[in-house]
Amino acid sequence: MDLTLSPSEEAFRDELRAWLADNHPGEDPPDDDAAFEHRRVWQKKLYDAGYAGFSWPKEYGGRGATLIEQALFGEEMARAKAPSPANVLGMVMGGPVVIAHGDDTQKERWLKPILTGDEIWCQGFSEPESGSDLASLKTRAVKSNGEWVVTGQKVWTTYAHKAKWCMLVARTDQDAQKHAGLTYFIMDMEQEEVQVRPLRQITGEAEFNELFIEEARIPDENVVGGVGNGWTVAITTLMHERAGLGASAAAGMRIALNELGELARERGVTDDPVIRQRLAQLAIEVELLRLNAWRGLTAIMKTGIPGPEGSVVKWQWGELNQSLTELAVDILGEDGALWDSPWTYRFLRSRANSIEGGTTEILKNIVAERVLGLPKLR
Amino acid sequence: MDLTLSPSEEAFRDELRAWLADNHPGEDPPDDDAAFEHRRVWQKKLYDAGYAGFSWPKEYGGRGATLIEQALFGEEMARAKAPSPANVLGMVMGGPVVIAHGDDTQKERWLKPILTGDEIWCQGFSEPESGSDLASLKTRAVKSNGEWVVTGQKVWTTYAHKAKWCMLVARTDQDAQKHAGLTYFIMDMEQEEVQVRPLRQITGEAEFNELFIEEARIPDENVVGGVGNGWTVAITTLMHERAGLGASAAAGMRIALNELGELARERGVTDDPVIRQRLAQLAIEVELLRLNAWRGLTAIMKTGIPGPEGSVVKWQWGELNQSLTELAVDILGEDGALWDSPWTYRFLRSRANSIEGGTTEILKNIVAERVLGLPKLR
Amino acid sequence: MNFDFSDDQQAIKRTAKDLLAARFTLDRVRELAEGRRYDETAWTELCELGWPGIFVSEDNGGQGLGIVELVILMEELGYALAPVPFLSTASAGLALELAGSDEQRERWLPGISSGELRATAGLESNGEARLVPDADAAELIVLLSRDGGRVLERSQAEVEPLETIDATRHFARVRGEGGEPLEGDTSAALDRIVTAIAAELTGVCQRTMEMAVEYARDRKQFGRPIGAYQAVAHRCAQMLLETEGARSASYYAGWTADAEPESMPQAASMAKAYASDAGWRVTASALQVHGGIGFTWEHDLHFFLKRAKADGILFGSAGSHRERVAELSGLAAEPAPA
Amino acid sequence: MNFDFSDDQQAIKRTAKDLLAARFTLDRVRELAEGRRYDETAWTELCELGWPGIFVSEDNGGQGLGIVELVILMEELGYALAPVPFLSTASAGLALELAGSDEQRERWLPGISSGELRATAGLESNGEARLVPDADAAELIVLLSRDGGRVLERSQAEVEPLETIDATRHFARVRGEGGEPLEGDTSAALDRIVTAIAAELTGVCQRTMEMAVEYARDRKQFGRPIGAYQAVAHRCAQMLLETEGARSASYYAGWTADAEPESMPQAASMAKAYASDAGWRVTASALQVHGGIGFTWEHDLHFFLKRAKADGILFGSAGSHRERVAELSGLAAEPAPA
Repeated sequence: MDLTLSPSEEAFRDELRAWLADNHPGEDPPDDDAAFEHRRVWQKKLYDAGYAGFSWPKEYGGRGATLIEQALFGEEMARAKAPSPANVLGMVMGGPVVIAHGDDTQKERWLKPILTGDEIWCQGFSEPESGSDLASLKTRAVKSNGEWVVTGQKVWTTYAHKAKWCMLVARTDQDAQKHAGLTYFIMDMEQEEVQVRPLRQITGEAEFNELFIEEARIPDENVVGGVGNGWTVAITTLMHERAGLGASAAAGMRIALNELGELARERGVTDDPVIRQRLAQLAIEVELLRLNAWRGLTAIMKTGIPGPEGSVVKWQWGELNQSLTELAVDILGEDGALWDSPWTYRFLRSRANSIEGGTTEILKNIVAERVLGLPKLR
Repeated sequence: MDLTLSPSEEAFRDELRAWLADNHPGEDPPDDDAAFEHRRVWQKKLYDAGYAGFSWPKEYGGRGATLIEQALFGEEMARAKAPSPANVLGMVMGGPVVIAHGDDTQKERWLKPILTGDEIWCQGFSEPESGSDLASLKTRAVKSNGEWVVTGQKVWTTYAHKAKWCMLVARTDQDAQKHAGLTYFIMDMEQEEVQVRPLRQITGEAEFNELFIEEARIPDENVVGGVGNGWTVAITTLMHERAGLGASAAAGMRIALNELGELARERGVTDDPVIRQRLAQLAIEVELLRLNAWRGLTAIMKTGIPGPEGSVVKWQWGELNQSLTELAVDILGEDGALWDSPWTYRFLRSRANSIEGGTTEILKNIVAERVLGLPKLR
Repeated sequence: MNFDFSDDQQAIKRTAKDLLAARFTLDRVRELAEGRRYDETAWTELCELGWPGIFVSEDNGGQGLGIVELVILMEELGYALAPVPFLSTASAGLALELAGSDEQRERWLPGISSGELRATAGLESNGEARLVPDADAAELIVLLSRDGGRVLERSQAEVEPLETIDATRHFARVRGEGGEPLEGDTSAALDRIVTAIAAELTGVCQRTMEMAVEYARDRKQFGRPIGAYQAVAHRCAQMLLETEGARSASYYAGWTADAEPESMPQAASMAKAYASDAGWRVTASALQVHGGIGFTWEHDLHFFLKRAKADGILFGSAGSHRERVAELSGLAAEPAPA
Repeated sequence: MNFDFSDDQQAIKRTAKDLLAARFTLDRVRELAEGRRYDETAWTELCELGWPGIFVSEDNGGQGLGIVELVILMEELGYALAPVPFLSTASAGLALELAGSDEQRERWLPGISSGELRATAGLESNGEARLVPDADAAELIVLLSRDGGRVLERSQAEVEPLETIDATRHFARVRGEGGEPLEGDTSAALDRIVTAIAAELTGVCQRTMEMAVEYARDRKQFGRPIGAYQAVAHRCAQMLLETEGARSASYYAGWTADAEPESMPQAASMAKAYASDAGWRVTASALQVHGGIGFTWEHDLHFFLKRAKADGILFGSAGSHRERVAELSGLAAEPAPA
């Protein structure tokens, strides 16, 4: 057991930290379009410095970083409060899927513009009728004259209005068993048959979109992983998403905790024993999130496979962020009701943490079945 | 809405309170057998004063009390910390079942000795393999020469070693659907074919017993409610058990809360804000238990039927008693680990509150299905 | 001993429910909330029915009914999430009715009861009231604390309108010197105000529980209604437990106000503490049951969730009312001197 | 960066697990607990293996290993619920190792490391230590507080044996004047002791979680294993979360003791606070999963449940360690002067 960084890891972290100090783009501007441009510029800057697609193999333009380096990268980005780069979904999900399941032509076509940010990617998995139940997707793709004609509706799609490509899972075989009839496509968003409607949240923002797809066209060469294998390909995507979460989520929570401590001092409640107990409990849980994430990483390094541990970290993080923002709003007293307060925003936003990226109920199912080996739930 | 007592209700309560002040038998002696005799004497005293079988119709030797009077009776008994009379199961479950489902001969034979305490009753529902799942009972009764021959095992039987009669549910039809093949018997405990083994609990006591039944005999006239109707008869018993719980459980919790306040004062922790918040929360929940119980009673008076509300009160009481005794043990600090402390006993004993008389999981199922109308759980 | 409403009270409840359902469909509530407006027409109608003065004596233009009747109206207003200035008006009325002199009551209560005088009340602490409903539109602002109160004309008050999370109600921050003192029992007034808020929270809980249960019956995942999964079903059962708890607590507090005032201070703080927690937990649970759709602006749930949070904060948090319960109950009192 | 044990540490863990499983079947644990006895033969064997001195320097008869190795042993001792006087002996050893003078270490540590000297340590407050493991059988009793400590011979101490809920461990209350002062860092010793207890709680959590999961797989109700119901399955998932949390916290605290002592005070209190809560919640949850059978004396679960509760109390409750985290973390510190 050695929880210190090796000299080379430390050198990497210091280099990155210094680079971030010099190159941090500042906060997003308030306007949505401007914010997006800001993040696109940031993406390009990361690319130019060799930090985009950090975990990708070198042959595909990445840096072939170790898991530790990836975790450090996530931590440092969170620590510096760097904005998320415009093409985060392309880098975290799209690229890895193409690398794992795509053919050479696909890799040649898609990978580089993901890293440069020239082509933004979005994700089209969820549908209104199938939230947690991915296998019940209804969006249909029918082959006609060598191309696929797609009709359906998708939801919770980030940056859909900015995206060139959409990772789309659609049903290509109506008769097959639920999982079996799905196929993974890369759909061109630049066609009129795909309409994007922003989806406003309870916070007032529209982070997400709905997609209305009416006979959109996808050429056959945009199928990834073969027709009928969409389920397997999609699961790979989601596993990558959850496994990478830990260290940077923990670093983000550490920052939030410090901000909360600052708030408690400002409001003069630091000698209230009830507040102290709650703050300390949060401090403990933030630390445990970090330690659990690193323990998970050690396990992955040993086995080579991201396991179900990512589900525990995601679940833990969601509950923790909800408790933390609840305490902030409690400390604010009557000001906790103010709409324009950053803490109130975070408090409301946190209600999605137990839903997005796998509901807590589904994550507990996964832990029960796959970690503990309990019988499949009925 | 009138939450005061009517003059006649108040008179009844005052009379009972005065009687209890004069006749309270004192605490149970420590020895188990002596404690039982103490409770048997107490039963007789209640009978002589006309308080035994208080809710039973007058024609069967009861007092035909209103629901309000029954609730007041429970409150006053709890308030006075009166011991539970020796034949409580006979009075709360056995008698009402015989009155509701028995024939005249059965009523003639069994009811009076229940009230006097001359014949103690126990309950044989649960089995090791069927805790919450009553319909899966395995104890078998086979008819042979006009009598029933019973073989099986029962568990969680209070006072089995003192009882003359056992309310026994056994399977009389192996081929019928689970619920359908059950029959409700009154079994004579005074036969060698029934062996009683005390079941020690984590508190060190043996409140309960196991019954080992090896070809015990039950005459046909001891079937209650008809062969094959055991399920319905048993459910009546359980509904009566839960409906009656509210007011006296709330009164008991009120006393426990006061004792907890006393403990907090003794230990000098009443100015600790964390303790104050926990005490206040308990005070609120104790009050709500009382109010919910009375609201439930109002509903029963209106509809005439004990509804599923009893499940809410039972669930609420179990959680509340667990929280209350946990706070007591926390206040005790290092003395909370002492085996001979009454609070430690109550703390350990409270772990059964979410299991006995319907597990919290089952009670929540009942609330979800029967109160909220959610689909049957699978 | 009877926990049921009288026939008259039941009639009030039924009428209120039906009327509010007709005037405040969820589409209408949304329209008003998004415009940050009240429904003045409906408000006039409620005033004509005598709602603002329901607990005010007939001599002063009220209906001469009790706090139980106020509790009934508040529960239904919460259930409907009606954007009308009822709470502010009733709070001012309670302050004057309980803590005002005869002269003050005669001067102001008739206007408040008829709805002609716009008035409100807020909890003052350290020289300001940080969250006062409808203060910007009020002609009369009552600032209350447990120790006393005073009545300010609008012109005497510095009023800063606030945009809060609860778009179905308007708020402002109020400062101001002077005003006319209220020399009666302001604590009694505050107890009634928080009881009213607890009742409103009960209605909010009831409504969002119904929404969650309905959704859990309809929404299918993995081939069956999500309400058939214990994780969802038990969550709904917990919502019922807390909703019924808030209801018992606010009904009881209302009853003590009318029939057993010596029990009211504790009953009121118990109701506000419990209902504040329940309000947040039940509405947040309803959101979780709904999943993603519950997090969207286009679903109506969030208006209730935000009302619940704001109500929980208003006139004292759960924690502050628990502290008051600890005091009043004598549970955490110092040991008596030996 | 590597959270895994070294090969040597893994060997220690494996050996400990196998040995304890062989010596302490649950039947054997029950027999000892019901007789309120320790297994002296097995204890001699553990002493011969050098367990009591695992962290003691070789010069003083120990193995010269670290706190991580102690954590490994404690976790396995908790998992096995082995009734042996290990915690008391190790606590005394830690107190002397960390807070003793060279002379004191040389005088006592060799005997403690070999098991020849029976010793213990307790947390003193207001002139007494209310819960000291194995004090009655100890020749040497160390009383510790955050400010200092002292070593008493058995004859100097007033020892009152206690019967506690934890039948697998013996306790006594200790008072006594005088003794030989410990002038070193008693706080560092206490940090290591509570880390050891957190590790033991991790083992207790792990074992009872395994028991619950196994039961949930086997036990059928309504025609299927109870582990197929979400209420049970999600409860088990929660047990995993808390067990892994206790493990991360105690491993980390152990590592800081050896490699980053400046982080140890906070890490130790975090571990004790979290593991104390987790210990109780996980074991109580395991009981609930078992239903009635889990409440019987004849089932082994309650021995673990009671150990968890006693461990949670020993050397400071969760609440008191959280308060220490609040202090040490600087989170709840007063604002720096402007």
